[in-house]
This record gives sequence, structure tokens and C-alpha cells, in this order.
Amino acid sequence: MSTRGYIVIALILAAITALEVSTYYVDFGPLFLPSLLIMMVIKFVMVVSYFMHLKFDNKLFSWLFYTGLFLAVGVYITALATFQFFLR
Amino acid sequence: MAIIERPAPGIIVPALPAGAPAITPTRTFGALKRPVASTGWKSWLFTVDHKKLGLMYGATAMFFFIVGGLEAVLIRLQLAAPEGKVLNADLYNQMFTMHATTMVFLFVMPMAAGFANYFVPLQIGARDVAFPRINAFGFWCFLAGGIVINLAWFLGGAADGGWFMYAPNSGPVFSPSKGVDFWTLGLQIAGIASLTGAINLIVTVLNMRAPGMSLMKMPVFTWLITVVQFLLLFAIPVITVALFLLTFQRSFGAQFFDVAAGADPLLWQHLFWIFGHPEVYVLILPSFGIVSEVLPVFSRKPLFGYPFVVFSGAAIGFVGWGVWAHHMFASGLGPVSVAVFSVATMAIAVPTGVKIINWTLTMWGGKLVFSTAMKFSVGLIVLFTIGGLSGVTHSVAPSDTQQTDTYYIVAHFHYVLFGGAIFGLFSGFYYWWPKMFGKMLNERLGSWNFWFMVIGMNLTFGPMHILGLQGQPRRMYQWTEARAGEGFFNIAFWNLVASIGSLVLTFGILLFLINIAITARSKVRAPLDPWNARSLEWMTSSPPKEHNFDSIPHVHHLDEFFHRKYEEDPVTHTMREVATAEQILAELERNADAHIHMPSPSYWPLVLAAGLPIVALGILYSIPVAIVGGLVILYAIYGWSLEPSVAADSDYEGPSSNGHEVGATHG
Amino acid sequence: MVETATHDAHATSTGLSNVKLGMWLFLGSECLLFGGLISTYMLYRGRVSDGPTPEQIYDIPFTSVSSFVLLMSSLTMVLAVSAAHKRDDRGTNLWLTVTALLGATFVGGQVYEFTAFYNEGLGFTTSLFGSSFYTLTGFHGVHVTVGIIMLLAFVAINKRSRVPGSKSESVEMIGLYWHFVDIVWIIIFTLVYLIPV
Amino acid sequence: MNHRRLSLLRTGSTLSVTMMKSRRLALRALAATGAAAFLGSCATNAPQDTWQPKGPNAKMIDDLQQPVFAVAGIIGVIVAAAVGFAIWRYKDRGQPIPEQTHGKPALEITLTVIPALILAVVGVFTFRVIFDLARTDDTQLVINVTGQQWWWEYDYPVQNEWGITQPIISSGQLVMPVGTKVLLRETSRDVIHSYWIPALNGKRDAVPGRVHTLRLEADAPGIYAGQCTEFCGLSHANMRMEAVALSDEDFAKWVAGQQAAYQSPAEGTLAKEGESVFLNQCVRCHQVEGLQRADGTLAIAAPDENVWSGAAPNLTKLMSRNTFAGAMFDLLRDACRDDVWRADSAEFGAKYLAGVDETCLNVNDLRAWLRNAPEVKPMYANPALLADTNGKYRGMPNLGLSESDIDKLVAYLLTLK
Ligand code: HEA
Ligand code: HEA
Ligand code: HEC
Ligand code: CUA
Ligand SMILES: [Cu+2]
Repeated sequence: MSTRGYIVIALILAAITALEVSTYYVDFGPLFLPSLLIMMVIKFVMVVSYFMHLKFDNKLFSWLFYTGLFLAVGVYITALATFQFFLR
Repeated sequence: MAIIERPAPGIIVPALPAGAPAITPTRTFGALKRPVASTGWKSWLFTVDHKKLGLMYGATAMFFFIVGGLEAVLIRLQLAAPEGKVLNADLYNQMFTMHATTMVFLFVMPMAAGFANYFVPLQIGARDVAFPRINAFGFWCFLAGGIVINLAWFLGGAADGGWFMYAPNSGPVFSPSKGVDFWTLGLQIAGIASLTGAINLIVTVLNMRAPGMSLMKMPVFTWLITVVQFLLLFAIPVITVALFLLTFQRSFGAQFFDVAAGADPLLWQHLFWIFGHPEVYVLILPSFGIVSEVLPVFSRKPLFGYPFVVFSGAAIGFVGWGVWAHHMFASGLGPVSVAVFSVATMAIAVPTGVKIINWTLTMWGGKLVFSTAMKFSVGLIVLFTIGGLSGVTHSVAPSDTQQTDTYYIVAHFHYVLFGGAIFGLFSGFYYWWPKMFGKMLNERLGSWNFWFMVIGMNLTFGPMHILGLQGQPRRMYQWTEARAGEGFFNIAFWNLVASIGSLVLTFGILLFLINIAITARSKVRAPLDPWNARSLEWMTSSPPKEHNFDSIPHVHHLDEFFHRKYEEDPVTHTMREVATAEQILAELERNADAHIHMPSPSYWPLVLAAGLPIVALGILYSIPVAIVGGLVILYAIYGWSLEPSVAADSDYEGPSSNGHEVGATHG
Repeated sequence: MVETATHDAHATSTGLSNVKLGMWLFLGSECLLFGGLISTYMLYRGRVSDGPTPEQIYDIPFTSVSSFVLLMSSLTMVLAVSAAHKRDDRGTNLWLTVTALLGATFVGGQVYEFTAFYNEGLGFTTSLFGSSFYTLTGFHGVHVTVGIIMLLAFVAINKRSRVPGSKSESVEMIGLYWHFVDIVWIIIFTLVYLIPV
Repeated sequence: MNHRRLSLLRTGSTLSVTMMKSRRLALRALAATGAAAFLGSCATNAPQDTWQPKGPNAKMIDDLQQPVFAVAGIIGVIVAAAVGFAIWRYKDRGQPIPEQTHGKPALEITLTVIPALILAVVGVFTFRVIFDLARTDDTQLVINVTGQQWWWEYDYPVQNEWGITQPIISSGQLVMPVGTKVLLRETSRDVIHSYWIPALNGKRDAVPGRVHTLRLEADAPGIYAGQCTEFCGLSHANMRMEAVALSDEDFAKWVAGQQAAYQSPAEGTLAKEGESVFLNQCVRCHQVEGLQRADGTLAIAAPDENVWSGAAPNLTKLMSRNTFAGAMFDLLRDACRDDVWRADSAEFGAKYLAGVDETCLNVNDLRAWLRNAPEVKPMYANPALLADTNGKYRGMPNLGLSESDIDKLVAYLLTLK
């Protein structure tokens, strides 16, 4: 990827961050939580895919990393669910 | 210790000159010169050789086995009769906590790590692991952790909260001695060993296989060890979090498990068991791997359903992540969670069953040779199944609410741990001893060893099924005649039987120690291929040379070694010997590689690991000491990162010149 | 320097570099570490005892700026990696130094934030919220600090041409670690700061 | 909460229940023959036997687990037999090295699917029982249960239909009416404990900061033994409990007795002297409802200032129970105790309600307790350890009483009925 490409990615990331922060000032209503989470995931995936090159690298790296990531997400969400965390 | 004595090279002396490879020091950063010795105590202290480290893991773990076993015997002596007086309540609580901690973290895990270290590189045809220095660092962390945990015995009392250390009972008020602090910090340090070991071995397996060794040609032991390393890779950080929270609460006043502040004690339980359940598979899978090596060798048949065994191993590893709350069926999770975890737990019996079935079918139609190793493996099949089936009765959550925290659970996990994990390890001792030391353990004594252990183990843990179903709870320093009942199920009788059984068991294990001692003195060398084995680790001298293989073999089959020795008769479909082990080795020697770069010894791993217990003790007694420890660590990291993994002129010149390198990297 | 010692990637079974595989494995493992800390925080964030609540003390504009700084440090990091691949030593050192400075700005912000919170009555031992907040963000801060040390140490060693092994790979590894610390913050920023209790 | 409400909800699924039953019968027969052959005859099993349900909740568990044990047993036997056969049949007798077969996928898959199916069936029944055991909507009597190091407190909230017009606080023995759906609401004041009366139901942890429910129901009057089963520190082994089931009439008498007004001992008796010792020494921690100080004010205990867990057993009706100190010691001499425990259903209530009198009192253990409690029951009640607990005791301390004070106290305690 070219330097320019990286800068474009960074700008997009910056823009999303700005949007995220704006939720703090503007009322997004019921979209608030989903939109924040989606923006978070987009940023995450962009950094991982482009800055960390996962998108272009050998698939094995993705397997190793995403196994850990999804395991963490699955296990901890389940654990929180047993605390009725998502019902409160 | 006898087993770390490095024996002289085997009888089949390879063509290579026996002299130590020439390694000269390079000037590196640091106060000391780079260590070079390849014999003497320094060669052990600074070694990065996976085989030496494997033996060091093994010897240290064996020591802790005896410690943990003696603790167990004290427990049984106390419980032999009602109102036991051998230990008081406080000591008893420390005893079972440390018994479990020692057995799980300081015996089975490092013993398996020892086998993995020694044999995974050999089985995949590598010259060392991917990161030899990190490997050495791991061993020293394990040792340091074990020392820190046990130091508490001498500094005011050991940990006393049970091995799962439930909050808030493990908090500063309810467990006022420093035992729990030593426990958390010690486990934290030992955890580093497991984590670094996991990364190291996974990379080794992925990257350092001999040419032709595809993943589905790897020996099952290596496969299951790899699964274990993934379990550790993802489980260790969870216990790390739990331990940090507890340390922060006990040492720095954080409130994580302080109910008065609104904390929920179930948080600890979740964190512990999210780690803890994968952990039990960490304990058993290496033994499953060993058994999967031993059974085919002594049945003279390949493992039945190799891909099923491999995939079921991976499946166990995976499903094992979704069942942790079966340790919490009585904790008050609510019916939905309980139901989900109950059914998930049942599911795990399926892949485990696949293994049992395949082992039995491996024996089916074979030509069974009952060496001691084979006996232990067959013993495992039956005894583990008993433990696994009682596990299934726990998985039925409502009946578990009757069973949990009784001796019925204690029976379950000793059957899977002793009848499973330990029997597997013993099978491995007998099977691989000639490989590691060039001498055979005595088979006659081995047979006695086996039978005493089988009988002792059933006498000890069999009655615990009855005790538990009769309602005797765990972790009671005394039991009372008043609630013993009468007749066949009388608790007093079965407690006594269990205690006697533990002495039988002790005698059985003593026979093993005697066997080691006798073997160490014996001058008889083991034959090159004593068992008619099948996999690559047998395709080199016993014990293997520092660089493992003179030339890296090219692999064409699962069970490569066997297929070099035998060919199928196209008419009768029976196997015909076409080459002896000696011939195959001689062939490898003729093609020996030139320019073998072996990683050079280094003292940084030891220095780095030594910094950790200093920090730990500093946290407990005086922060300046902790800072000193931190400086030691920084110094060691700095020195380490400037040191090349292979000293400049350590090239080992072999007779021929088709170059092959170790493939070990920086690290 | 013994370049032969560090194995060239093509000689491994997968063709991938050992160190890089190791690094990704480590990062996969770190997911479970931070997952645990984040879950602990999520469970406890509303449990404030008598102490201040998150809404009372969080300074969203301030944290937004420092989050932004950290995000941009990922850009400079990736430029450093790029330069290293081009064997541009000066560029590498320059971008690494900038990255370290941005990281230090972030950590400085965190130190300021911690002091401010402390002055507003939120200590480590004040409430479950306090304990879990400081533990989570503290762990992250320590990770950033370690990253800064790695960056600066590399620059120092590089200037004296004493880097063992492949330079570009070393920079890439530091980069992976650094970006990981950044993505953890992306999650923390949303879950901890932006989503109210 | 409806007194004696008949549960009609159950009849809804008669069909599936019968189906379940017939299958269960077959499996049970198998299990029974297996067990009989293996275990021999049944004598008096230990009082905490988990295979002898004495109430519908425990029965539900037992009905579920018996077939599971049977299935597990059968599978165990099959595996052992297969291994045994292979050992015997394929032992090396000089036969040639066999063909190197690598497996038969069809066989493999069959042998994988069968266990999966068995477990699926077990899973379905397990589901049902889990949810049945979690029900709270058919409760007839509620009792709050609080665990602490190392005893249980029972608190009967006001329930007029049971004649409970003021809260009853008791410890050690849980008294409940027979054939009644009792719901325990459990919590803890310090660490996690677990409430378990095996004959009546499985365990449920008592977790500080949380309230968990547990259904109990006994079929017949009697005493059912239990034990704290979550490791809770030093005296975990000594934290026992008993559930006492009484007929409705007897339960009503018990309730009345518990609510009876306090009667101060007559002037001039040893017991009266004991009362003043009690006021001096014990009221710090132990509440006796209605007990008045010399100046006529009510004596209110302040255990929270003296005991880390914040409570000590309420002694108002101490002698109405048979045990003390977390049911570790008997208040009754052995002979009297056996008389109560072995009484048949008809006589049991009367014998239990008689409580403890001078002839039956187990003086030795009670005196030993008063003389030096931490010596007979391990507790962190050593003043040297108080630094960790802001000067509070964990458990009852050694009060250094003189023998004559103990005489007086015993006499006084005997009046608390
Ligand atoms: C080596 C370690 C090991 C292994 C392999 C297992 C294996 C299993 N364990 Fe065990 N377990 C422990 C170690 C282990 N366990 C420990 C240490 C504890 C206690 C911790 C503590 O509290 O201190 C514990 C506790 C424990 C509990 C909690 C009990 C309680 O505290 O209340 C439960 C509950 O479900 C459980 C279930 C299981 C199951 C279902 C399996 C299964 O994996 C077993 C599967 C195997 C088989 C079933 C046999 C072979 C299969 C066949 C022949 C196929 C046909 C079978 C059927 C159709 C049933 N275990
Ligand atoms: C791998 C794990 C492992 C192993 C191998 C063992 C082995 C043994 N265990 Fe262990 N045990 C656990 C793991 C293990 N245990 C765990 C996890 C717990 C739960 C703890 C808790 O509740 O927190 C537990 C709890 C536990 C209890 C319950 C305590 C309680 O709840 O109160 C008991 C009681 O009998 C017991 C007994 C034994 C015995 C008799 C052995 C025997 O097999 C030991 C045999 C070994 C030896 C006897 C060593 C040989 C020694 C020699 C040969 C010495 C001779 C040499 C010289 C004199 C120089 N164990
Ligand atoms: C500092 C607090 C404290 C004081 C003072 C104290 N006790 Fe106790 N006592 C306790 C605690 C706590 C227990 C529960 C101990 C256990 O069972 O683990 C207890 C238990 C008892 C029991 C058993 C009660 C039951 O129902 O199980 C009796 C009887 C008793 N105490 C009598 C006395 C008498 C008489 C005195 C005064 C001479 C006294 N106690 C003083 C704290 C105290
Ligand atoms: Cu209370 Cu164990
Ligand atoms: Cu488990």
C-alpha cells in the first residue's frame, strides 16, 4: 500500500472518530448504541486490515488472530449474559 | 537427580565425531561473557537446547510430584479415621490447596511441557524449537513460580482457599496469611512459562516441520500438544486477569471482590473456570497424545481413524471453551444458563468418546505386545472412561447439585487425572526413557509398578464414589462418626480403604523411583529401536545428539519410520521388514548436513526469570525490592535483545556439505 | 551481524516468519487479556459506592483529543514500517520517533486524566468503578508505555547499527504491537467513554 | 402464598410423563439389578445419602439421575469388555504384523453418532427438570436463610396464614411443615456457603450480595441432615445443618412456641444469676428477645460491632433446638438424641417439640463451648488476629468465664425455651 493510501485510511478513521464523538453532543435516539458499536467495529477492522496488513498477508495470520478475538468476544459476552448484563 | 544426568552417546555411534561442537563466545552486551560450556553444570544453567530443557522440566516436575503426593498422603492419613488429629483445620486447608496447586500447575503441566519440549521437535524432524532462548526463559519462570508458591510454607503459611480460590474467601480478611499472595504471584510467574511455551511450540509446529511433513502426517502426540498450546495461549490470559484482580485487591486495596462495595463474587468464578475448564483439557490431552503414540506401536498397527482422533482433539479444545459454568451449577446462575451449560457439557463427551473408541479399535485385530508402556496406556483407556462417565453424570445439572462439592466429584477428577493424565505420563516415561537416556527402564519392575498403581489408584479413588454419593463433602478436615451410616455404605470403612489405598499407591510410585535409580546405575545400553516404533523421534541416536538429526529426513508417510522399515506384501497384505533401524540411521548419517547452526547458550533467560520472583517478593514485603527486581528485568531484556541467537562462529562443520540450518529464530 | 542466524522466511514450512507468527499468536492471546479487563469494567462500571459516577468525571472532549492522537500514531507507525521496508533508515528513525512522541502525548494525557479524576474523588480504592476503570486503562497505559520504550530503544540501537536480525521485520513487529494497542483503545474509547452507564 | 394449594399445573403433560415413566422403569430395572448385584444389601445408609430422596424435589432429581447412572454404567461395562476382549484375543502370540489399515469412516461415524443421540435424549429430560426445579410460583412458605462463618440463620418473615405474626429468628435447625412447598431465599453475610439437605433437594450456594432460591418439601416428619458444601474457611467442616419437618399441627405449635413471650427466671435462682452474667457478657453479640436489663430497658445485641459477619445466633429459644454451633454439637445427650431421631412419624413431632430439659442436656459440650469456644470449634477468634478485622471476631471468642459463671449460664440457657 502506498503512503497516500495510508493517509486516506487515517483520514477516514479520523472522520469516524469525529462522528463517534458527535454522538456525545447530538441525540441519535435509538440508533445511538448500534451506530457507536458499528463505528467501533469499522475502525477496528480498518486498522487491523490495512495498518496491520492482515488483509494482504497470509490467511494463517488472520486465523490465529481472529480465533483469539472471536473466542474472547464469545466467551466474555456469554459470561456477562449470565449476570443478566444485557437485560438491565 | 538421576534423570538429568546426561548419559554418554548411544552404542550406535554415528559417523560424526563425538566431540562437542565448537562454540566460541562473542562479545555481547553485559557483564559476563557469553557462556559456552556444553558439559558440566553451566551447560545446564545456560542451555537453550530443547532436550536439556525438556529433561529439566521433567526432573523438576517429578520433584513436585513427590511433594504433591506427600501432601495427598497427609490428607489421607488425616481422613483415615473420624476426628483425625494428624493436621489441624488450618494446616489441612493449606494442604489440599497446595496438593492440587502442586499437582496441576507444578507437576502435570510442566511434565507435559517437558515431554512436548523434548519430543515435538524430534517428531517433526526439527533441530530445536523456534525460539530457543524463550524456551529456556519459560523453564526458569516455571521453576521460579513453583518456588514462590511454596515459599509461603516457610513464611507464615501456604495458600488456604482451595485450588480454585473462590472470592471472597480468598480476600484479605478471610485469608489473612500471605499464602494467597504467594499463590497468586507464583502462578502469575508460572503462567508466563505456559504462555511463552505455547507461542514457541505453535510456531515450531507450524514452521519447522521436516520437508514432506504435512500437518496430517504429524504424529498425534504433536497434534494434541499443539491443541494444548492453543488452549494455553487463550486460557492463560484469563487466569492472568483473575490473578491480577485478586492481587490488586489484596495488596493495593482494590475492591473487585469486596461484597460490601457491591462486588459480585461470581465474577471470580467465571474468570477462574473460563480458564479452569480448558485447563483440565490441558492436563489430559498430552496424555491422550502419548497413548495415541504407544497403542499403535504395541499393536503393530497404525492408529485407527487418525483424522478422527486429530479432529476430535481439536473439537475437544474448541468445545472446551463453552462449558466452564458446569462448575457453577449450584452457584445460582439461573435456570437458562444452567440448562445451556449442562447440554454443552454433555456434548463434550462425544469427541472424547471418539478417542476411546479409536484406541480400542486400534488394538482390535492387532498384535498386542504388553510392555509396561502399553499396560499404562490400556489402563488409561479403562480408568479414564470411568472418570469420564462420572463426568457425564455431573453434566446433568440437577444431579450435579447433589454431587457437587462431594467426594463423588473428587472421585471423578482423580479418575480422569490420575487414571488419565498420570497414567498417560507414566506410559510416556516407559516408552521414551530409552530415547531420552539410552537405557531401558526395568520392565519387570515396571510391571509391578503398574499393578501397584492400578490397584492403589482404584482402592484410593474408587471408594470416593461411594463416599460422595453417601454425602461426604469435600474439603472437610474432619468427618464425624455421627453421620457415617452403617452397613455396606459405612463412610468410616470406605475412608479407611481410601487411605490404605493411598499407601499402596505411594508404594507403587516408590517402585518407579527405584526403577529410575536402578536404571541410572545399570550399564546396559538400550537397543536403537527397542519397541519397533513408528515415528521420527526414533530415527536418531538415543539419546539424540545436540542437533537431533545428522540430516533432516524427508517425510512421505504418517509413521515415516515404520514405513522405512516395513513394506506391505502385495499378495498377503502382511508387513515385511525391508530395513533395520540401524541401516536407516546409517543412511541418514551418510547424507549428514554440513553447517549446522545450533543456537548458542545464553544466560539472559535465567537473569530475566530471576528478576520476577524478586518483584513478587518486593510487592509483598517492600516496594524498593520490587524496583530492584524490575531493574534486573530491564537489564536482562536489554542484554537479550542485543544478543544474536547464534554466536558468531558457532558453525558446526559436518562431513558433507548440503547445508541445513536449525531454523531457530531470534528469541 | 550474523544474518544467517535469523532464519529467512522462505526456509520455514509455511514460508512465514517465525517472529511474525509468534507476534500474531501473542496478539490473539492479548485479546483474552483485554477482554477480561473490559468485561470486569462493564460489569462494575455502575457500581460507584459514594464516589463519583462515570458521567460526572469523564471529560469527553479531552479524551477524544488524546484518542485522536493515539489513532494518528498508528499512521506514523505504518509510515515507519513503510520506510523500513524501503531500507530508508532516516525515515524509519524519524517516523518511529514521531510515533513515540504521539504515544507519549497519549500517556501524558492519561496521567493528567488520572490526576484530575483523583482530585475529583475517584481513587483506585474508592469504588468498584474506580478499581476497574484504573485497572483497565492502566493496563492499556502500561502497554503503550512498553511500546514507547520499544520504539525509542529501537531507534537508539538502530542509530548505532546494532540491530540483530532483520531491521524491517523488527520494525514491523513493533508496528503490529503498536497498532494492537491502538485498536484496544478504539474499543475502550467507545465502550468505556462514549456509552453511558 | 396459598396455604396447601394443589398444583394442577402438572397434569397438563400427562402423556409425555407416562412415556417417560415406562422408559424410566425399564432403565431403572436395569440399574436396580446392576446395583443390587454390585452393592449387596441396603443397611442404614449415611444420613446424607444422595440416593434416598424424601421429598418431591429430590425425587425429581433422583428419577433423572438413576437412568443416567444406568446408561453410564452400561457404557462403562461395554468399553471395559471391548478392551478386555481385545487384550485376550489379539495378544501377541507370534501372529504376523497385521495389515496397516487406517480406519473405517462409516464405523467411526456410527460410533460417534450413537453417543450423541444418547446424550441428546438425556439433555431433553435434563432441561425439563432444571426448569421444574427453578419454579417459585407455587410457593407456600418462605424462609430466609443466611449463611455465615460457620452457622446458618433462619428468618421466618411474617406469614399470617402460618400463624407467623412476628418474624421468627432461629439457627442450626430449619423447622418446616411437612408436605409444603417451602421456598428458601438464601444469602450470606461473609463468604460463599452452600445449603444442602440431600434428602430434600440439591445444593444452592448462599452468595453474599445475592439472593438465591431453593425449593424444599418433605414427605414425612423427621430430621434431615445436611452440610455446608462450599468451602468457607477454617470451620467449613463444622458447618452443618438439619431440616426438621413437622406435621401441620406440630408446626403451628412450634410457631406459637417461638413467638411466646420471654420469661425471666425467678428471682433468687441460679438461672437468674445466669441472666445477669448473660447481660454482662453475651448480650454484646447474642439477642434474646424480651430480655431486659436491670434498669428495665430492652437488651439489644450489637453483634455487628463485635463479629465480622455482623451476626451471632439468636438465643431466644435456644433450648427448642437439638443442636448448637452450626449443628456441630448436640444439645441433647446421645440417648435422648437417638430417641428423637429414631422416633416414628407419629411420635416425632411431640418428641421434637419437647425441646431440651435438664436431664437431656448435653452439659459437657455446652460447658466446653462456654469455657473456650475456639478450642472446640476452629475459629479466627484469637484476639491477636483482630488487626485484620478492625477488632471484630470471626466466630465466638474465648470469654475467660469462671466455672461458677458457666454454672449460672447453663442454668440460664436452660430456661430459653
Ligand atoms: C483431566 C481432567 C478432566 C477431564 C478430562 C474431565 C472431563 C470431564 N469432566 Fe471434569 N473435572 C475435572 C477434571 C477433568 N474433567 C476436575 C479437576 C474437576 C473438579 C474441579 C474442582 O472442583 O476442583 C472436574 C469437575 C467436573 C464437573 C463439575 C463438578 C462439580 O464440581 O459439581 C463437571 C460437571 O459437568 C465435569 C464434567 C466433565 C465431563 C462431562 C467431562 C468429559 O470430558 C468426559 C468425557 C469422557 C467420557 C464420557 C468417557 C468416554 C466416552 C465414551 C466411551 C463415549 C460414550 C459416552 C456416552 C454416550 C456418555 N467435571
Ligand atoms: C493431577 C492432579 C492430582 C493428582 C495426581 C492427585 C493425586 C492424589 N490425590 Fe488429589 N486432588 C487434586 C488433584 C490431584 N490429586 C485436586 C485438583 C484436588 C482438589 C483440591 C481442592 O479441593 O482445592 C485434589 C484433592 C484431593 C483430595 C480431597 C481433599 C479434600 O477435599 O478435602 C484427596 C483426598 O483424599 C486427594 C487425594 C489424592 C491422593 C491420595 C493422590 C495420590 O494419587 C497421590 C499419589 C502420589 C504419591 C503418593 C507421591 C509418591 C511419593 C513418594 C513415592 C514418596 C516416597 C519418597 C520418599 C519417601 C523419598 N486429593
Ligand atoms: C463476640 C461475640 C460473642 C460473644 C460475646 C458471645 N458469643 Fe456466643 N456465639 C458467637 C458466635 C459468632 C456464634 C456462632 C459460632 C458458630 O457456630 O460458628 C456463637 C454461638 C453461640 C452458641 C450456639 C448458638 C446456636 O444456636 O448455634 C451459644 C449457645 C452461645 N454462643 C452462647 C454464648 C454465651 C452464653 C455467651 C456469653 C457468655 C456468648 N455466647 C458470648 C458470638 C459471641
Ligand atoms: Cu459454610 Cu462451608
Ligand atoms: Cu470442567
